[in-house]
Amino acid sequence: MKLITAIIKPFKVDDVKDALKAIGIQGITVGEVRGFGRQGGHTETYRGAEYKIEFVPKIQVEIVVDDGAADGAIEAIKASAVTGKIGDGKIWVTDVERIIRIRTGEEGPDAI
Amino acid sequence: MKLITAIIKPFKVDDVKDALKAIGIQGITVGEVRGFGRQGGHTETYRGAEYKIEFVPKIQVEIVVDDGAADGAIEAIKASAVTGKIGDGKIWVTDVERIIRIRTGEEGPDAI
Amino acid sequence: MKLITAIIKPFKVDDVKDALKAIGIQGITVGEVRGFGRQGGHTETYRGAEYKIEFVPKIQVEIVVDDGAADGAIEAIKASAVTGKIGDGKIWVTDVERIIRIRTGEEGPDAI
Amino acid sequence: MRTFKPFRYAVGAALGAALPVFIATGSAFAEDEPLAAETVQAVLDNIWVLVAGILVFFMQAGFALVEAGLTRAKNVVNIMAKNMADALIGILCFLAVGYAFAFGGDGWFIGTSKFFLSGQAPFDWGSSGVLNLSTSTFFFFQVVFAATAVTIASGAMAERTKFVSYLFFSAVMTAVIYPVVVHWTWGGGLIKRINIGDAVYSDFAGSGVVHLTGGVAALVGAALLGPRLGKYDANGKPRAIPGHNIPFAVIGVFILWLGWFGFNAGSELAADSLVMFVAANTLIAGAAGGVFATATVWLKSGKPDVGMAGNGVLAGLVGITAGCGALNFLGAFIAGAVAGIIVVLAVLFIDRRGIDDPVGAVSVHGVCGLWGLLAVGLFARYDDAFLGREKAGLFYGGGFDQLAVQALMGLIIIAWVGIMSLITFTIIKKTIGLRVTQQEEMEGLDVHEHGSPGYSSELLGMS
Amino acid sequence: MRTFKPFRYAVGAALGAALPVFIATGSAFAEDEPLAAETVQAVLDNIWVLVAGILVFFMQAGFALVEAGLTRAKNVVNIMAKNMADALIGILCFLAVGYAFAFGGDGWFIGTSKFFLSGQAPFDWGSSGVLNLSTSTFFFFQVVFAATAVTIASGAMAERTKFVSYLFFSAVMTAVIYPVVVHWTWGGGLIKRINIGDAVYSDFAGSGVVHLTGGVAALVGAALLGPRLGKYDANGKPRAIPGHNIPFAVIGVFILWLGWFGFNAGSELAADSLVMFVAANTLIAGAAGGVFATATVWLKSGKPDVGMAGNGVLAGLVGITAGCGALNFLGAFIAGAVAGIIVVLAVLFIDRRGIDDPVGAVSVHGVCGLWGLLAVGLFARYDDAFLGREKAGLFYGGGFDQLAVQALMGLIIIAWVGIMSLITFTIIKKTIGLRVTQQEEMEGLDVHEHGSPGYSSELLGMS
Amino acid sequence: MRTFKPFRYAVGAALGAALPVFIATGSAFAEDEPLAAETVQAVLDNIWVLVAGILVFFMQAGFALVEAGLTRAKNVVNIMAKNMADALIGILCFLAVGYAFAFGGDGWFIGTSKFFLSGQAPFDWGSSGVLNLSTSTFFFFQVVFAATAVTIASGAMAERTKFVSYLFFSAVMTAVIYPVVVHWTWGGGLIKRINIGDAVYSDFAGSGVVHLTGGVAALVGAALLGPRLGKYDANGKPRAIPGHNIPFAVIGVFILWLGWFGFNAGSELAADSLVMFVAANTLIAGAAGGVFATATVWLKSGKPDVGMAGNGVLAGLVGITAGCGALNFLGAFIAGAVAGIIVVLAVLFIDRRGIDDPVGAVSVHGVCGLWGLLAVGLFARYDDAFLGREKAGLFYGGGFDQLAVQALMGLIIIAWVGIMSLITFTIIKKTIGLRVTQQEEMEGLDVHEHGSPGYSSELLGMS
Ligand SMILES: Nc1ncnc2c1ncn2[C@@H]1O[C@H](COP(=O)(O)OP(=O)(O)O)[C@@H](O)[C@H]1O
Ligand SMILES: Nc1ncnc2c1ncn2[C@@H]1O[C@H](COP(=O)(O)OP(=O)(O)O)[C@@H](O)[C@H]1O
Ligand SMILES: Nc1ncnc2c1ncn2[C@@H]1O[C@H](COP(=O)(O)OP(=O)(O)O)[C@@H](O)[C@H]1O
Repeated sequence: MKLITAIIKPFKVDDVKDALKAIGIQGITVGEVRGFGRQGGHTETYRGAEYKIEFVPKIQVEIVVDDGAADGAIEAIKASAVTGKIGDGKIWVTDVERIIRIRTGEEGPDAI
Repeated sequence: MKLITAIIKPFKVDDVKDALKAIGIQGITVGEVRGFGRQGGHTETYRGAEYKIEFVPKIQVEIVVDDGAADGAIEAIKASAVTGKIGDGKIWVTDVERIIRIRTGEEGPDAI
Repeated sequence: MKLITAIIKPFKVDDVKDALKAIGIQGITVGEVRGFGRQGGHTETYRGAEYKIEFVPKIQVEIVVDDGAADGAIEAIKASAVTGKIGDGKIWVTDVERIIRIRTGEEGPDAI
Repeated sequence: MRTFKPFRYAVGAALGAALPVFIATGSAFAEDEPLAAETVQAVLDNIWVLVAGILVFFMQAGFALVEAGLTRAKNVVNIMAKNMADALIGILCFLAVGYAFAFGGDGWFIGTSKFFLSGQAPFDWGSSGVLNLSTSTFFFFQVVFAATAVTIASGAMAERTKFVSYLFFSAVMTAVIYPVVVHWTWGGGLIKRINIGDAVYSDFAGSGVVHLTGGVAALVGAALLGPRLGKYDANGKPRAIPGHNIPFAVIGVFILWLGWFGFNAGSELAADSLVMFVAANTLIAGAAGGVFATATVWLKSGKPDVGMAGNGVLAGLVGITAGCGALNFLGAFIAGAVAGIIVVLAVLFIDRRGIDDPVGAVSVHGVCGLWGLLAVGLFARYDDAFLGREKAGLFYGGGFDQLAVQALMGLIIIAWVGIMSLITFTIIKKTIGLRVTQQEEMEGLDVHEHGSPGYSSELLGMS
Repeated sequence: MRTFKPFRYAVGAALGAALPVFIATGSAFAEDEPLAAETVQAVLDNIWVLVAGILVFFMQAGFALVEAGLTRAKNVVNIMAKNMADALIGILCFLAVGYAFAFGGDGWFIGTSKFFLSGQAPFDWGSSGVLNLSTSTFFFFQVVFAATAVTIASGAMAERTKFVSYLFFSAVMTAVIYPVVVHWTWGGGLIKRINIGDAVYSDFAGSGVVHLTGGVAALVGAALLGPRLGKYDANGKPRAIPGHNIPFAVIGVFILWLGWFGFNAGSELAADSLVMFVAANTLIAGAAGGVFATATVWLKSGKPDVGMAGNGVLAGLVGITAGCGALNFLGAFIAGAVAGIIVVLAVLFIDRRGIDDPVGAVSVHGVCGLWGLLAVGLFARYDDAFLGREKAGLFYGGGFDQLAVQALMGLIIIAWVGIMSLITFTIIKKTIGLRVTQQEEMEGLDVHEHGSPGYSSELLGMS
Repeated sequence: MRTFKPFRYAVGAALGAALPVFIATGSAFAEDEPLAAETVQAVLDNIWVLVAGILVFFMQAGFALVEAGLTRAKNVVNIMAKNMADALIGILCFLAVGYAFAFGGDGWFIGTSKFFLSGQAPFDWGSSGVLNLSTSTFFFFQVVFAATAVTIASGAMAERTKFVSYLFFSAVMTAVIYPVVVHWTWGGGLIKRINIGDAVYSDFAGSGVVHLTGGVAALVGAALLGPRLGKYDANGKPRAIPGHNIPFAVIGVFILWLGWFGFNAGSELAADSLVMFVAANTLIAGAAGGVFATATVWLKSGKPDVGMAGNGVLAGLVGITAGCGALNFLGAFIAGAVAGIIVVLAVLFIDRRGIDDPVGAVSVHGVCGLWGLLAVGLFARYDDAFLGREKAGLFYGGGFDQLAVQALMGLIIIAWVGIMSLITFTIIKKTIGLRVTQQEEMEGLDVHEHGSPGYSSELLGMS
């Protein structure tokens, strides 16, 4: 099984969720993060003084999927999260050795 | 070493922490996330209009443990986080290649 | 490629970011977490009653780097995040199988 | 009565002479002459109207909180800035020309003197030409009303209007649009030419003058702007965009209610026995509005939404504003209760019609403002609202005359404010533009328009 | 004095006739007759009491903020909704029957006339039967007191009470329980039959009538409900459940203090020289309460808890409420200081006894309300609180009579309110239920009872 | 007029005797004697000044919100605690000795009687020695001013001052430093000895007495403390530390403005025709300040910062405080507008000079307080501020005398407050220490100084 982690633009979260649902992904975990990257930050002003915000808000999406489903999920995220503008984010994949559903104790693909 | 990631119900966080402490786990990192899964969301109303909340609040627990301690930790989380109701969450395990304690520079099991 | 995860003290986040930038790391994702560890928590009082806070605020830093850049990144984090006091945090490394830049679809080291 | 501060005596002595008192006030009197009770009454009239005006002023904080509470965190600075700026601009514009247009003479359409309050003795009792009120007192009370009228629109136009465009609108509103409506009613304009049979139009504290006016401008503004991004789904079905801070909204409602006691009871423009009666009516109608709105939304959606309950309180208050002197306690209860029901239905209706009004301003002020005017025609019992006769309401045997004249004037206000707002907003749209860019709207107006967010978290906010 | 709005003149002219003024007010006078100073005084009395009542009304916002601040974010809508709803219901119930039970005649137990204010001339000075106050004025002042009394319980019962059950309780409280206590004291009931020696029970502004009454109901409610989930650990040791917004709590305290000047100084029911003295006492006692509570909690826990400091201010205010006219500045200081110490000890004591009172309402209003009654018996110096004699306090040589009658009446109030609350809450418990389900409590009352959370984050809140 | 509560009649009857009325008030009169209009005027004077004082009291909440909003979440409890504690301490210290130092006789330097208000008849009209005000009224009004003066420094010293040290400073400020300045101006001290030509120093409501005093103390405190950690980068360039809650700051500004109507208009210490004029001036100057500050910051930084707009409003208010009776509407507009510009420049200047004033207190109160004094010298038109002559301002042909005496007294205040603050803070620094530890500052004063955070999240907050 694979853990797919995607860093996306916040306003894309619904699109990504819908795209993943559409291909049958049944579980998603998301969190608020902040990212620093090529997009750079932006300048804000407060009481007449400028300051730089380097970390911009992003959403981190995590899904564990069966090996065979990984490519489809990645494509779905790519397609739904892309705007073509800098800062669209990354997807990375790591290997998952075990997965357990707490409620039932099921393990492996059944637990996803 | 293994990284054990658990997605649990928020009000279970103290129980899980106590269970992990009880078996000798000395470090835990937790974060607020939101999850979408079989549990589904729920309907809220605002100013007389309904809307659907699909992401429900969850806590993400991360612990890095020595290979030998992984099973015990998983059992402890399972036992303490379960309610038997849908939405209890998942536990997944990935392999950790290195771990370092920043303070001392120690590496490997000593750093956990 | 490697995913380097560091749990650091909140006020160290700017130092770590600067250190990573200095060695050419171009992307960082950070999130707010809370940690429990050797540092222990502290006692607070509210309306005259004491209670214990076991989870202290931490920042989780995640960077995906090319295999060759991992050691340098780890050193940079270690050097910039250390205070020598208990609670400085951990760094752990996991293997990343794929990484994709959403904007362009680039894969692998180019996508970092 | 001239007064001295303590050191004054000493100063006088030090300088070796009793310093003459230069300023002549209406109530000035020589020390030997006994003070007339009429003079004390004049002081009391002015003090009360000032205190009432101070309460009305505080409604600015109430509007700011209600609007902030019912919108999103990323636009909270913008909402606050608009609520502050429209007050600032409103005060200065009304001082410069608005007061003159409203009270400078009795042509049917518009006043033409007293610009910049020029030539108005600021101190003397009665110098405003209105009862015992001095120019200062009357100006103070009227200018805080103007600030209230303009601020109504900011809620309906929240989360997508360009800041500078809103400022421009605020200036036009307080300089021209609103003052003309005031002139027609309280300034002695149109009202004198419009009567149906015996019935003279009556709007004691401004259901029409202030609230209908503000509500119509709000409607035009919201319609021209279009809905917020994401407010309607692909099928045009409205989606809820929950407000970010409900406690703010509720505290805002309490502050507005507080201010409303000044708004309504101060509109007597004197300290007499009607004042307390008006305050009691204001209390009763607000309570009835809140209870009936809660019940209505509870029945319709299964939940007692507290934001809607707050809207109901405000609706009840708007509903009694015209008739707060003319209706008895029962009438106040009914006017408030009906307003509470109306507001919920109106919010849901307007939402479905594609007009995006985040805080319900059109429903509360516009729809219930009109209802308030009509309520006088239906339930007027007393002649405390300058109706010219007792029992003018339909249900008290007064026939349809009063109702008709109320409706007529309501329509005239709607037409005037509607057309003028349309012109103003259209000019803005064609020139500087009315709406922020899509990116600004998505990322929030706070950072883009005002430089930084309303809620900064230290952790990752700085570098 | 009848007043005209500006256009009025014009209207009269336009209609070709001076319109007769229909309404007869106590202060009406023909234009030729000189105005009597007594009439102006009557106007002033009513204006002052109205202004004081408006300040008391604003205490609703203060209670809402204090209670919201000291509880958790997931229940903030519920707290706000309860604070708004009990005011709305309280106003209507007190209008319907509460006022009648309180002031409708002088039977020893309960009033029996004036339901719905029927037959009461709303305008005339003195028409309420109380000094110069018109029915409108007196009703206004009394009804905002009723809204205050009922809202006290909401804090103690926070975070676990069913909304509809709380509404039911609010209705009973403002319709029956509270009005009867008012009748006994200010309505001329029991008070006339109970005197010990020369000593007549005295409760100037309601340490007993309002605060003890509210506090006892709060205690019964909190006890019957049981503690919040997680409030006590397995060994029954109390655990801290920190409030989610301390600034709210502190601002709430300031608003309450503001309102208290109306509460205490308005209770003179006239504009005279006692009013300012009462206000000064209110200021001093609040300050003393805050300082001594801060010191006490600092000594006991090592930290100057600001929520407790706020409780101390409120305790000081409750402690001076009965004696604000009878105690001199020194007495006010002592009454406040002692209340500040008491409240901290009481909060800790009640917490340990298994009664979960999230905001300290029982300690502030109940315990210190009783203390306020006793303080009159100890320190009464002046006869401004209708004691019938100067120096009635024990420490001024007045002996034990006053202290005894204060204690006696305190016990009677405790008994009455305790029993009535017990009956009311028990009926609710057996029928609709008093407490939300465990799931609702854990996930928060906001979403479950009111439909949506108090603080919505846009990011992940919508779909 | 003695008043009775309703039951009073009955009690009298029950006891078989009309109870004598013991308390003698200035306005007491036998029932048969007709009431003099002068008496009613005295009541009205006192009622108005009390109401004004109540508004001033409420400024505490405004200061707390502005300061909390412009600082960080981790220190919000501390800010709230300081704002509450300095009011509590201020009230008690001013009661004990401050009032005496300010008003206890007319030595040039300091008052020496009336400690603890001893020997002062609390009720009688005029018993304060100031016009018709009773001791209670005058004390009330003065003590809330003292609480205002002390609270100014808390903002400039925010986020790094030890709580106990701040308490100590508050006591010295309200017991000695501030009362002496009051004595010099309103207490009849220095002011009588300092005049240039005809010109007598004039500070109607306290641009100098309150705001300059508070601002100078704030400056000394902020300078001695040093900047917050991270406020300046390695090169000494200031870095922005954004406030955590902008809506708090804006609502705070509205509350302060509300209170300012009491502050300025109440300073007439009587109910007469100047009161409303002063209120109108206060409205105009605040609006002008806000508009011009917004424009200035917009031009300088490209964004209409709303916190700065709020500072501008406050600057305008401070700028008109001395001249609110002497300047006409145009003068008020100019005084406010100039203050609005000054405050923005001053904030940026002070920031660059290494003085870290998180909320701009030095600029708003100190710099614009001085400006307010000078504005009288420039624009004084009327003699309502006890100037001794009309048209004293330079621009009205009054020459330089008035300007010179204003500047002179401004310098004296700066010297006195500067030196005294320096001594006080230095003693504190050498003994208990002025600043928290680096760790406490980084982790927040809330947990370290007060025990727990201002915003608790349930999720991970408890164990
Ligand atoms: N090497 C990396 N490791 C971890 N997160 C990264 C990395 N590079 C980028 N990110 C995350 O992805 C986000 C977008 O990256 P950015 O470089 O700004 O744009 P793009 O992906 O379009 O090139 C960043 O804000 C950061 O959160
Ligand atoms: N495939 C998945 N990948 C990542 N997170 C998941 C996945 N499936 C479930 N989750 C997380 O676990 C939570 C519980 O899952 P859910 O399907 O609702 O219940 P259960 O685990 O009892 O079947 C979800 O809210 C989500 O946060
Ligand atoms: N085994 C672990 N797994 C996950 N996170 C850990 C682990 N051990 C420590 N941490 C994280 O690192 C933080 C610091 O660890 P701690 O033991 O307090 O200090 P130190 O790293 O200096 O020994 C903890 O608060 C926690 O967030």
